Amino acid sequence: MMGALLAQLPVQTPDVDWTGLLPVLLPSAGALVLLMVRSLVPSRVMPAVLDAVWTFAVAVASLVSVVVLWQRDAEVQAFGSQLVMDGMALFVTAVVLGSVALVAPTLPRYCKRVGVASAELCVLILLAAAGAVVMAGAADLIVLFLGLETMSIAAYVMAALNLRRLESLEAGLKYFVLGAFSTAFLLFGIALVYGATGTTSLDEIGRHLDTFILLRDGMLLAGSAMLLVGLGFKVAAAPFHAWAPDTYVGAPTPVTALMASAVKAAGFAALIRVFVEALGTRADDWRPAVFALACATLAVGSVLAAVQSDAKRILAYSSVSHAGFILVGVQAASDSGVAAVLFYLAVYAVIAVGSFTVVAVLSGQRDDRTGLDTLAGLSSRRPALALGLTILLLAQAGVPFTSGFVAKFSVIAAAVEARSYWLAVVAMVSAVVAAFAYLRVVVAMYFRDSGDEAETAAEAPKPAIGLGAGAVIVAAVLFTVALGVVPGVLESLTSTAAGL
Amino acid sequence: MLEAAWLICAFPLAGFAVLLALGRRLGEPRAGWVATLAMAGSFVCSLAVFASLMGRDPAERRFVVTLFEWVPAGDFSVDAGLLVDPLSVTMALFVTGVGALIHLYAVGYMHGDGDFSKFFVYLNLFAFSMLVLVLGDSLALTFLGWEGVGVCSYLLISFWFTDEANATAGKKAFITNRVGDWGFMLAMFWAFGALGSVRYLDLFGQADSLSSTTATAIVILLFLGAAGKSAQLPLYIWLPDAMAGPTPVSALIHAATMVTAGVYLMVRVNPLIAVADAWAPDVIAWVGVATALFAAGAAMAQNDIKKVLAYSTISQLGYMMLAVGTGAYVAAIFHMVTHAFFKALLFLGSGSVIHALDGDQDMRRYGALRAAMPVTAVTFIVGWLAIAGVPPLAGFWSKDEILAYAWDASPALWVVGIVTAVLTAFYMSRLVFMTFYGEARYGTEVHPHEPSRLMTAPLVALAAAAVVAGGLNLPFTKDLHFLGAWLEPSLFANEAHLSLGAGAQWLLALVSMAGAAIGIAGAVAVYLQHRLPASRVEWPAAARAFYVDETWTRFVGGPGRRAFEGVAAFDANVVDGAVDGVGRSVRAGGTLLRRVQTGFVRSYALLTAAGAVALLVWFLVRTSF
Amino acid sequence: MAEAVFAVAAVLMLAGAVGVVASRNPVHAALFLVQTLVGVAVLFVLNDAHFLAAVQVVVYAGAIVILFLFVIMLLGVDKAEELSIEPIFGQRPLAAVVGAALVAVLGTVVVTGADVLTGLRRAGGDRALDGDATDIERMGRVLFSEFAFAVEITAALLTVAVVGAVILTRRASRSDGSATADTAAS
Amino acid sequence: MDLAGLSVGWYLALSVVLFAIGGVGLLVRRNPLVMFMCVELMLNAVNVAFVALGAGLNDVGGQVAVFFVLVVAATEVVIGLALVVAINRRRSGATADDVSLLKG
Repeated sequence: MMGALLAQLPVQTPDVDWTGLLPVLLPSAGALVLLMVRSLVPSRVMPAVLDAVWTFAVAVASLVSVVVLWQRDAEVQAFGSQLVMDGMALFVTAVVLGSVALVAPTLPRYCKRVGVASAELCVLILLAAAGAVVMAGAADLIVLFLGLETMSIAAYVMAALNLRRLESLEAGLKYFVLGAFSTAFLLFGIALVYGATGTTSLDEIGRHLDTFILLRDGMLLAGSAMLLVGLGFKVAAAPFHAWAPDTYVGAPTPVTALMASAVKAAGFAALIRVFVEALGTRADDWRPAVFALACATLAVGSVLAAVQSDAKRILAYSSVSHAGFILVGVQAASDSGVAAVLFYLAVYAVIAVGSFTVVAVLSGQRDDRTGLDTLAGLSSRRPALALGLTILLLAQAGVPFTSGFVAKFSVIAAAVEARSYWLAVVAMVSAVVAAFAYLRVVVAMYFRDSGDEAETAAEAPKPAIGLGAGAVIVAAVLFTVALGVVPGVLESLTSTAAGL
Repeated sequence: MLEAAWLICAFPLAGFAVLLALGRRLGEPRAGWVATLAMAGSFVCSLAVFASLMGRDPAERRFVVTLFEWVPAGDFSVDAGLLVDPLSVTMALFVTGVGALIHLYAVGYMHGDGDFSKFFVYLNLFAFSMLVLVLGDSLALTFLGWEGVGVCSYLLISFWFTDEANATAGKKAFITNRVGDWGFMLAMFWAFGALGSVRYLDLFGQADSLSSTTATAIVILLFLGAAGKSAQLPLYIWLPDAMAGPTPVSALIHAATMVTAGVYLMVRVNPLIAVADAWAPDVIAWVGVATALFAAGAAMAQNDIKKVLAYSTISQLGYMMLAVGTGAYVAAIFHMVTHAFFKALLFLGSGSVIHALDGDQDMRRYGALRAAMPVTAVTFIVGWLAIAGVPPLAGFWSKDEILAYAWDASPALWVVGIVTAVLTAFYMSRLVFMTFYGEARYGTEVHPHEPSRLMTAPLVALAAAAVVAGGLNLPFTKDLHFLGAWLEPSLFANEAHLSLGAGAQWLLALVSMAGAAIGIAGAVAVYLQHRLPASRVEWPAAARAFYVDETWTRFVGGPGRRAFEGVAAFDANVVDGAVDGVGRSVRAGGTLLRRVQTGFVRSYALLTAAGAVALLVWFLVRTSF
Repeated sequence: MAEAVFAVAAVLMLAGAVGVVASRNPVHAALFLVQTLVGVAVLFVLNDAHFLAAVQVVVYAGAIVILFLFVIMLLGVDKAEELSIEPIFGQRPLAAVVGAALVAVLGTVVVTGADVLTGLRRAGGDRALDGDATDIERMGRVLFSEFAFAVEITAALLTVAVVGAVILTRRASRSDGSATADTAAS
Repeated sequence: MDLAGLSVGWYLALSVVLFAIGGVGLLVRRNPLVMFMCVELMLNAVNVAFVALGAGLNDVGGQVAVFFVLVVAATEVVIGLALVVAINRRRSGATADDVSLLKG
């Protein structure tokens, strides 16, 4: 009946694989349902906890759909040729949804304490996740752009969501202004690439460049440069990183966790889609540019992390330096590079959510107590929490027996395989410098006695962790350590996803 | 039995796991016993593996036990496997043997400490990591153990972390080692890039196909890593500070085992050194001998008993590197083994002394402890004579062998080596005289006493080893070269051959004996006689005859002391300063970069736009018009 | 004829753009923006994009600029901005350099690369501009076939915008006690 | 499809100039509302480029892209203005330079 109706239409609508669409459909539908229920049901009937429970449930359900799709073992044309859920898309989708599932349990207590509207936050998180998934699966520059905007606009709002804190509004504004600015660059890039190849479909761009040798490739290359600006901004690659530390510090901490995990993962997925896959034949042109970005990012991230005195800001800059490491994998422009990038993304997403959750637990009533002095003597007040954060930080430093080591190892191995020895050197030197930053946090927790000022804090009740946040931290630490010992489980997944 | 070589690593790991789970419940002293038993079990396994390796034909004494696939990163797949060969088994034997004794000692030493069980958790984890380092069949696995021992060292140095200095020392060790580590990692990746594998046997099999430049680069980078771990110039600075940790840790990690890892690594990769340009081993030899001399000089000016031993360790490690650089791999391992015995002995002895004097480490407040602690004194004196190079104790034989090879390579190396030997004898004698002889300078409220049997038993065992270990590798005839013959399969015929005749060797040995004698005599003159002004008054002629004495006194009190203090000051200011300088320049760079992060959104936009222009310009360069 | 229209539209557009950047009063800037938008619409017409030209005028010049003016009035920020001072050192010269460099680099590439396009496009289909279908029909067909998914995503995008705007403009007054403490602090 | 005698290059050059003016405007203006207008200028430059390139390629794709850019521009304006309203609640008349608590 429906089919007959459709056949009469003058337009041929594309084929839709509804199962393949589930990873996008579930989060967006979940968001809409939550929005509707929240606006109809009075809040005294429906406790705020349910928002987070619902978000968690939706994320898990979407993850299940990802697993089902993964079993299919073939590329899924989810919506015509516009959304393709291949191995990489599914893996990044899993990272995005996994980050959402990890952040959700920490929300109820946080929102209550800080006074952030939890329903709207959850709606935005789910919609941002949907956007991120679209980015990961996009097979067309227009779709990629729309997914990116859905995710980014939700992220701008979420960054500013702690309306009572001026820093949060500032974070939102900075992120927004610079985001809009870089979006203009990205769009100009899309226009130029479209002009040079006659299409916005990534597949066709790739095919076009494979079959034709452009006599004049200026437009294509200028377009790639602009695309690199726009996507480099999203992943916070220097010199397009300047928003990241300020926004990370100002935004509500769970949102920061999502920005470091899901948003970053989606950004890198787009970077791989556009550069490694569509523009793969022009790798010789863009690799040196990514090389320079990676070097700058590593240097800026690690050096600036080492001189901060605020735990959240240290983590923010370290996130920049991690972006540098992941760029090292992108720069390799090979399947093993992609596999390494995916591995790093998954590992870092978990570490980031874990570390920022610890910060969120300690951040106090206004979500602004994040200086190193608040961590002073944490080892005696909350030994388990201190140990957890220490492990996560060691993982960020790339100490063996943690997942961070294997992640760094594999991106650097990919770089060496691609003969980028100097990049490997820079990466390792920056890892040494960044170790300073992580050590400062550890030293603050273990070796610094809480001074007179913090004495009152010690007398005050210990920071309440809460069941949700506690479970998330434990899960993150376990994941980090387990992968450090037996990374093979995840490595085989990333290799499959990267088509190795 | 060879297939069960994994048991060597499994025992300390099991000990670690048990203590981690139940340590607090087991409490003191049971937690210590569990840890010690784990080490003893590991030692027994090592012995069994050793025996079954002995039972094989020398050419077949190389065996890889594959455990599981560790990092399957594309082509970069790394299996976790154990390489059982004479070299690794030798290392495993003395790591587990000396380790077990030190564990035993620590049961007594850590008595009453609030974190008794935690200490043994770390100690067993350290032993496990060290054994992974030694037995790993690839650079990657060795690196894993390498990092593991680094972390444990860090944890143990700052074990009593309530003390700010300890925390700083731990940090220093961590950072300095990271510097060396990236050398190691780069070497590893380079090797992989060149040969497609990081497994030792693959590397060695294809070493000949390497270009000499690549081999040189790999060797130098590995040496950078080794210099960090084995405390060579200029990366040694963490080791003296590391003495902040409990004394058994100093004995186990910072004297006997971990710090020798760098030497082990260099010996392990001898086929690569053989392919490298000739200047690479020369660099190793000269860095080694310079470290040896420098640290010996610094040791002369120390008053902290553990600092003297720390510098002495650095100095001895320098000898080992000298041996590596001159191709005397057997001598390097030989000295490593003998050094493990006598230095562990000296550290444990100093621990007993510190224990007896309620934690005081300043030798100026020691003296005349011989009577109060006879066992410690006797064993300590054995250790002293061994390190000073007095025949027939172990140190004499191993040091002599190194010096012979040094002479063979370049007499200049030998001269520096022998000067170091004189200084070594001098400062060690000074240590012994100030501690066990002279008059008591400690307060009346202190009552030094012999520690418990638990602590003296390991001392006696180590002293016995320090006496007889020279027998492992006697120079007289080829048949007595036990260690050399045993290690041969691991050295791939890369061992240098001495061109010296027997007579020349005897002569060199005599010179070094004379050196030891001069050193000890000097110390006697300075630190024993001049403490007895009465006797001087009685023998004015003798005092005149002791012109040497006055010279020494004046030299040591005047220019000599200034020189040594200069060395110490150089250490404190320039070298520490260089490390701090790296930190400072990072800080300065950070401060500069922070200025870019103005907080103004428009500045950030400008940065973004400038970046965009830069990228566009780059792509424009690549454009074909 | 077309050249003349192009020239007029271009001048209109660029003058408007300069006006946006240079006018001290935000209300004037918004009006200059309308001028630019209309200029762009004329360029669309020149390229036979009649539908887009209409949308440009209705949505952009109509709705969006009105929204701008609305907020300017709502916040009472229609005061003139002091443009002679630049608090950030070096911002203006650097901005000028970057802007000039952008024009130079992009201009070179774009102008020399423009004739790459000739003959690049595959013939026919719904997408060709020279078919018999009208401008609106052509676009409708492509939007609802090839780009159907993109259209669907805009739904999510607009939802985000609505939810975001509602949250952000709502007064932060969930718990009165903390809200007063907050105002006191600021 | 004839281009009315004008090559695509002219449109593109115009678009580049408009883009640069918008970009420079964002860098030099302090009023956040004017900064958003400058972003609109940049987006319009992109639109001009898309339409011109589409015409040059004889392809409707450029116009379709413009359609989506319009949607995105509208949402961005909505969110941007909402942010400005929220900030003005806390600090009325705040310029972009005033909002610089976070730095370093």
